[in-house]
Amino acid sequence: GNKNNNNAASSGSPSVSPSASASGSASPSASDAGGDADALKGKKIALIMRLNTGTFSAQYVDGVKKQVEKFGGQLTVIPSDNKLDVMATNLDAAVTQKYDGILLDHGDAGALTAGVDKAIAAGIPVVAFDSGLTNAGVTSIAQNDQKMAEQTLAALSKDSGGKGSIVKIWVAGFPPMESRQIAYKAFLDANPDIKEIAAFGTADGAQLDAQTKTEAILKQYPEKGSITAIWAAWDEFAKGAANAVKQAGRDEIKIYGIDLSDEDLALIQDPASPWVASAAVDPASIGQVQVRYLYQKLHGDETPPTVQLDSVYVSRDALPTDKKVTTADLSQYVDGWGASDTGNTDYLKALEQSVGAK
Amino acid sequence: MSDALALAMKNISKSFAGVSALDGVDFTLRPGEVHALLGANGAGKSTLMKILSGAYAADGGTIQVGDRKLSIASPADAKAEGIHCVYQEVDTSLVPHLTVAENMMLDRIAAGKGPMWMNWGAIGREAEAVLARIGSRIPVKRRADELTLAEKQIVLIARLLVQEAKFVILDEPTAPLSLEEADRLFGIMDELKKQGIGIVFISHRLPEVKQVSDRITVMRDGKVVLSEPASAVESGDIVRAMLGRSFEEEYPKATVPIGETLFEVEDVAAGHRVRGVNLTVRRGEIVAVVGLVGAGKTELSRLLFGADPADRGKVKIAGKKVRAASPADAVRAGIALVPEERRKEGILVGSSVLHNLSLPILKQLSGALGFLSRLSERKHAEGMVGQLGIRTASTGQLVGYLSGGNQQKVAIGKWMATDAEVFMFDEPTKGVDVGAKRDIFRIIGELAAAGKGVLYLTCEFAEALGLADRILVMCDGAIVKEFARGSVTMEELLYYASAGKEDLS
Amino acid sequence: MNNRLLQFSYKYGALIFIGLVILFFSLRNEYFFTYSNLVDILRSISILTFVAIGVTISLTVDGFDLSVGSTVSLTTVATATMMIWYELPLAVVLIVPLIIGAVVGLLNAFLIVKVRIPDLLATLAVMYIVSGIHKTYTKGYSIYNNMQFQDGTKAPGVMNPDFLWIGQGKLFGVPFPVILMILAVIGAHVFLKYTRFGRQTTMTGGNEEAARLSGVRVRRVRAWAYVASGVFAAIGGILYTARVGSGQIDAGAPMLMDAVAAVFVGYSVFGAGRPNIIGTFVGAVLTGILINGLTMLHVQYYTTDIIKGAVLVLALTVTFVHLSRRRA
Amino acid sequence: MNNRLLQFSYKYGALIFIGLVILFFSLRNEYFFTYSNLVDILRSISILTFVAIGVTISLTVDGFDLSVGSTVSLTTVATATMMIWYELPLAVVLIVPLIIGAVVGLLNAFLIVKVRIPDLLATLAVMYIVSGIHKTYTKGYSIYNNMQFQDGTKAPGVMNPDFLWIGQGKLFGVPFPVILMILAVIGAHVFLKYTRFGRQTTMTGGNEEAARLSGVRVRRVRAWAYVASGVFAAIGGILYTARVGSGQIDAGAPMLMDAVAAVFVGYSVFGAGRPNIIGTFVGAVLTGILINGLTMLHVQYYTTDIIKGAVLVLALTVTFVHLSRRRA
Ligand SMILES: Nc1ncnc2c1ncn2[C@@H]1O[C@H](COP(=O)(O)OP(=O)(O)OP(=O)(O)O)[C@@H](O)[C@H]1O
Ligand SMILES: Nc1ncnc2c1ncn2[C@@H]1O[C@H](COP(=O)(O)OP(=O)(O)OP(=O)(O)O)[C@@H](O)[C@H]1O
Ligand SMILES: [Mg+2]
Ligand SMILES: [Mg+2]
Repeated sequence: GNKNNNNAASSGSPSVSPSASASGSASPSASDAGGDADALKGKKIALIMRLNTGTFSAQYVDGVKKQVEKFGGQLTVIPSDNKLDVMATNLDAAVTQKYDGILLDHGDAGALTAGVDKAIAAGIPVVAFDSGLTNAGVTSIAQNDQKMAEQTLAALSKDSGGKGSIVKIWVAGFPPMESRQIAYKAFLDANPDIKEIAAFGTADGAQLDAQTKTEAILKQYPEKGSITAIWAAWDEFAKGAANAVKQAGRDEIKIYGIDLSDEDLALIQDPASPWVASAAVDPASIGQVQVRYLYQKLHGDETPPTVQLDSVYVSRDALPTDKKVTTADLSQYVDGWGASDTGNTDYLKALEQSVGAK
Repeated sequence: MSDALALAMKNISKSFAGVSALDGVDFTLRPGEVHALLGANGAGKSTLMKILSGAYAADGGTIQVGDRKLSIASPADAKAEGIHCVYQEVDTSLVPHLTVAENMMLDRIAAGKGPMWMNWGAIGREAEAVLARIGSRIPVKRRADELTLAEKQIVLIARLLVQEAKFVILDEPTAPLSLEEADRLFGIMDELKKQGIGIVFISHRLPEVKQVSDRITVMRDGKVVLSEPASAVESGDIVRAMLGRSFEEEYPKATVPIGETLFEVEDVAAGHRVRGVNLTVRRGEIVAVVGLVGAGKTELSRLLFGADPADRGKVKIAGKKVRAASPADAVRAGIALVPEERRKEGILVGSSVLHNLSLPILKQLSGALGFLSRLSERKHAEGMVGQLGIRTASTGQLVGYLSGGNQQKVAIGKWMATDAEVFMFDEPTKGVDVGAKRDIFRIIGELAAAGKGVLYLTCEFAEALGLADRILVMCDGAIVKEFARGSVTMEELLYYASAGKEDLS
Repeated sequence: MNNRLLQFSYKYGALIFIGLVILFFSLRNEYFFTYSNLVDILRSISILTFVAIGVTISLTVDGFDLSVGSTVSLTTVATATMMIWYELPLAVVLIVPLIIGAVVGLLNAFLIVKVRIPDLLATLAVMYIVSGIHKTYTKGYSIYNNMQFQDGTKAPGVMNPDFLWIGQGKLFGVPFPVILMILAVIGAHVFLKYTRFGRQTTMTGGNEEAARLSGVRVRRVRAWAYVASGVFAAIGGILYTARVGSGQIDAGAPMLMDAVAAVFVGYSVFGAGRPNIIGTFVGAVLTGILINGLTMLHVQYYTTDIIKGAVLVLALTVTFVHLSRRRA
Repeated sequence: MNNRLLQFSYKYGALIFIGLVILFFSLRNEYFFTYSNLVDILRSISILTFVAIGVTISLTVDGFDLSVGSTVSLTTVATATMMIWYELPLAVVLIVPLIIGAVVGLLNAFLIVKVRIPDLLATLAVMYIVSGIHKTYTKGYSIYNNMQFQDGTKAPGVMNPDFLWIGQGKLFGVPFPVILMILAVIGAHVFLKYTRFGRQTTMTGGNEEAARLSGVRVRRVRAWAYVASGVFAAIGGILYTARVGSGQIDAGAPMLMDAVAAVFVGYSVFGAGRPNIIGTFVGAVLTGILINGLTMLHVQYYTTDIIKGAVLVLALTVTFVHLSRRRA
């Protein structure tokens, strides 16, 4: 699961197109790339995370780690067990311990602003993902949660012919969830023929809880067709709901989720699974992009205050039936997935080559 | 000593869950007197005193000093009136991890009087001074849980001296004390008496009661049945009043043929508490181990039973060596122990009579796959209840609700159906009334007659003299003397128990 | 109050309460009281019940086992990795978690019985250790069919369909986990109540020293209770994996408190005032009914928490007001 | 083993262990033993320490308070909503949470002291209730500056900067929460050790019956202990909000076990074998040092859990092996 705060940062400010930002900063010529590359090698990078469980997080960390290694750096992952105070502390500690650069994953502006200012004052560049930070000098990367919600809801509406009864699985308390709720509400308002017949969800034991409660709702609406679809605002919910629907044999119900990990992709590909589509940003490429911007800052470049990563809609129809796809090769089937060149520059490419050569 | 200052309880009644424990009891305590309160187990003595000291609330009746009515709803109220109590169970009155000094000052700290801040230096000095007054040198900084039972008792009495007590209740204070220590206590009581303090003295030991008290009140079944000046009553009257019938103290040991050697103990030792004990018990024989409190009897029995680890020593039953690393091993080898701390160790107060009685013989009562036969379990329990005369509403009754003597019978009864050959009894009559006592002696006699070996550990010399075929005197962790039945007097036993090895000249 | 009435309310209060709750939900929703919904409820509590039986057994010997939640987590990922990473045969997949549960139980028993660390402290420490181990083992990843490794390779295995049947299949129209659960409840109840070893267990919990001096090998009894607790948690973990079809990280963490709550509600069943298997089962059923019924009434999950807490208070109040009256 | 050595290890083992841990980390990382890092560590444990002091006080009267975590959560959102939803003045924002904490404590006290529900059961029920209340109150939303409501409107307020200073500001170069924490530790310690009421509290925990018979109003003392526990948790909640600058849902949930662990490590400090304030503080410091130091050594976070558990076992082993030797 991923939690960010778009309200303060991304939604308000116009999103910077990746290509624009990349070209804006990619000034150095290839010739001095070699010298730059040496200066950028051997950096100590800290990745401070609010929460590190589940496949989504694991893949994101993986993306960050690989990219840092490609740049010849050394990454320390510092998770905070979903405790914001611990996260703030970890940030302070990273400043004290003089890391060369700091990456933030999720969190909350209130908790991190002071620490980030301290880092910047100490000359340590900070790039944040889904943290809602607006400090001067920070680059905030965000995925567009409202758009992800809109994409899946639009598909739901299309598949159901613009009418039907749906179940929402969602939980408040996490900024990205709350953004998705805004899109959901707008969607219901715009589609009077689509009715919400039940809504539930909890973050505590999310998957099993969603499964148990979906079972209850299926029993309450036993006739085939009485439930058109289930909209799960988080893949953990979708997994649970998919189990319940599948085991109840209610193959007419379709499930739409948000966020995508390899685990989820396998489920979506399974023709027997009711989970048909999801919208997401590739977790690994989020990490990759984040690291690139950090290295731009290390290089001394001006970087944009916000970078909006557009989400991609992934449905079963788009996926092959003959082989298992993973997020790594999903780009072959879904446009705009993975292979993002956002934030890349010539000297970074050179750096990668120079590290790779050894 | 006018009655105007006397403490009077009038028409007190109290019942527990519908069962009447006190029924219209009158009781008066004058300043400067020792008033003995006697009665069989469960007569209601402790309950009456707990009402007086505010631990229980009475259902009806009044308490007054002279004409002034007191309202005692809590221990604090009682203390405000100068009424203090040393309860039967000393451990209920001490805080184990606090120091002696602090335990002595407990009431003062609790009362909310005196300074807000604790001055540990001053408290320690005061505590030392008070202890010195009663001739004790217990270090005031020692933790209460490191004290011996007698030392704990002294701390509690010292606590009374710290207070401005007018009336003092001593609930069976001598039960855990040796004669010597009891004598010292009587000295302290005299001291209190001279200061005009009235004392309620509860005890099951009639001789000492006659020795120290001015007045005697006897209760039976929650009622007062006798209240006279001490000089006006004889022991016989008291016992009759307690039991509602006449009673001759008897030790029903039939002479049974003594068989071959059954139980051999060689050089068993543990630390400084048990220092190399040797003894034998033959079939049909009752061997008493007597000694003052703290002589090491309990510890010895626990070592033989495998309840505590021994440093060294050998134990044989019928010539076969026993390695008792745990009570379970001892039980398998044929040893049974009725421990001293009945409620904590002898029985499970929260379980039924049935379950208590069947615990050591579950194996016999269970069939294939370890399933218990409910029928034979019930039959066994009912048989035992009849055989031992356990007074209980049903076998399903929780043992905690039985009276002390009947609890003890359960603690003994659970061993009766085991294959035990050697029975050890550690102070089985402690806090047991005379009626139940006789039943217990009878059971022990029957065991001997059945060819079992009995080791009877006690600090009641009279019991040993009456019951045992042989008496071993234990002092300071070692057996110092051995006597055959009838070849020794109470005085000799006392001498060896307190003085040790030197021969009487 | 009338004494007979009080006595009655004390013994049957919890059961009557459940009856009323069922009645209420049935009146409010026609689909609540249907065979398939009731069976669903039972299936939904099957994992919880296993964990709670373990907690009941350890509480029976007066030992609180805080480590059951992390044992569920560990066995969940262990089961999943054995199939997905190593493609081991079903028998192994089923036996190894049980062994793991027993080992965790033995570790608890060792610390509590040998080293004599108080139960709450020891099992809290073990909880941390086990929880750390299971995350270290999977490096924080959830385990799913043909999962992707960090190095780009894929796991060879998928969940064994026979295995999934344990969590999802039916026998005679009854979900298999429900059958397992009922067998476990009956088995544990009969064991504690009608066998020698079970009796020794309850007696040890009643007064350890007195039981020891009656010849019961109390250390062994207490050790077995923790082992049983671990093994039941492990069964819970197996069922969990079979039910959700993957090995989720930290799956068991929320289960500890729910299991404890079920056991505590069980205190009030038949006025026992102590841990007992039937009571625990009733407590688990009540939990399941509340979640199912309230979901059908579209009550938000957080409100469910309040209701759960209030029910717990109610049940406990009836029991303990009565118990303390009897004592006074 | 040499008896003196054993005695020594028992009394000072935990402290020496911490010393060694500090030495180890200092040698391995140049930044560890710097003023700013050590101060960071202290600040990181300030919230935990407040919660743990509360747990210590309730454990002192032999009552386990499982509801502290949810009290932290409730006070956190209460504090945040008062500023963000209602723009109330600072004084109110600070006082109301304390009252809430006291009320939760009173509820616990009522159930335990009056209704006589055992502590674990009662506080578990209250934990559910309070946790449900705090989520129902915010409908499950976290509270942040000018937050967006479901109906599209925005909250009028932001966090008061003076309020944030409580969690983030410094006084004489020392973070304010650290100062508060030190004051609280000293205050609670002095209170329990050197005041009459404090001694009554310890006495009640040591032997309730003895205390009662000495005239201590034990019910009142126990009630106050739960109230204190609630109030300390509330202070923890206030600090939490001030530190993170928003009102997070369920913020306190993970704090329960961490606080309990700190208190338990504290059992072994000076060989007390029971809850004590100084020990609790040492336990909290150890937690902070381990997390900080291990992170610097690039130890994976899940391994940290294992180490935390192992340290707990070690500390407890030293204490309880000794205690049981003394007893035997
Ligand atoms: N808390 C209680 N609950 C129920 N019954 C009680 C309670 N305390 C005492 N009783 C009962 O009240 C009666 C009187 O008991 P009490 O302890 O006053 O006797 P006692 O004369 O002190 O006996 P002993 O010589 O054994 O100390 C007994 O039948 C006892 O079982
Ligand atoms: N756990 C212990 N720690 C320290 N000293 C002990 C312990 N248990 C017993 N003692 C001491 O060892 C000595 C022997 O005690 P024991 O209980 O065996 O004596 P006893 O003759 O049975 O007396 P009692 O009549 O009190 O049972 C006493 O001085 C006692 O205080
Ligand atoms: Mg008595
Ligand atoms: Mg003895």
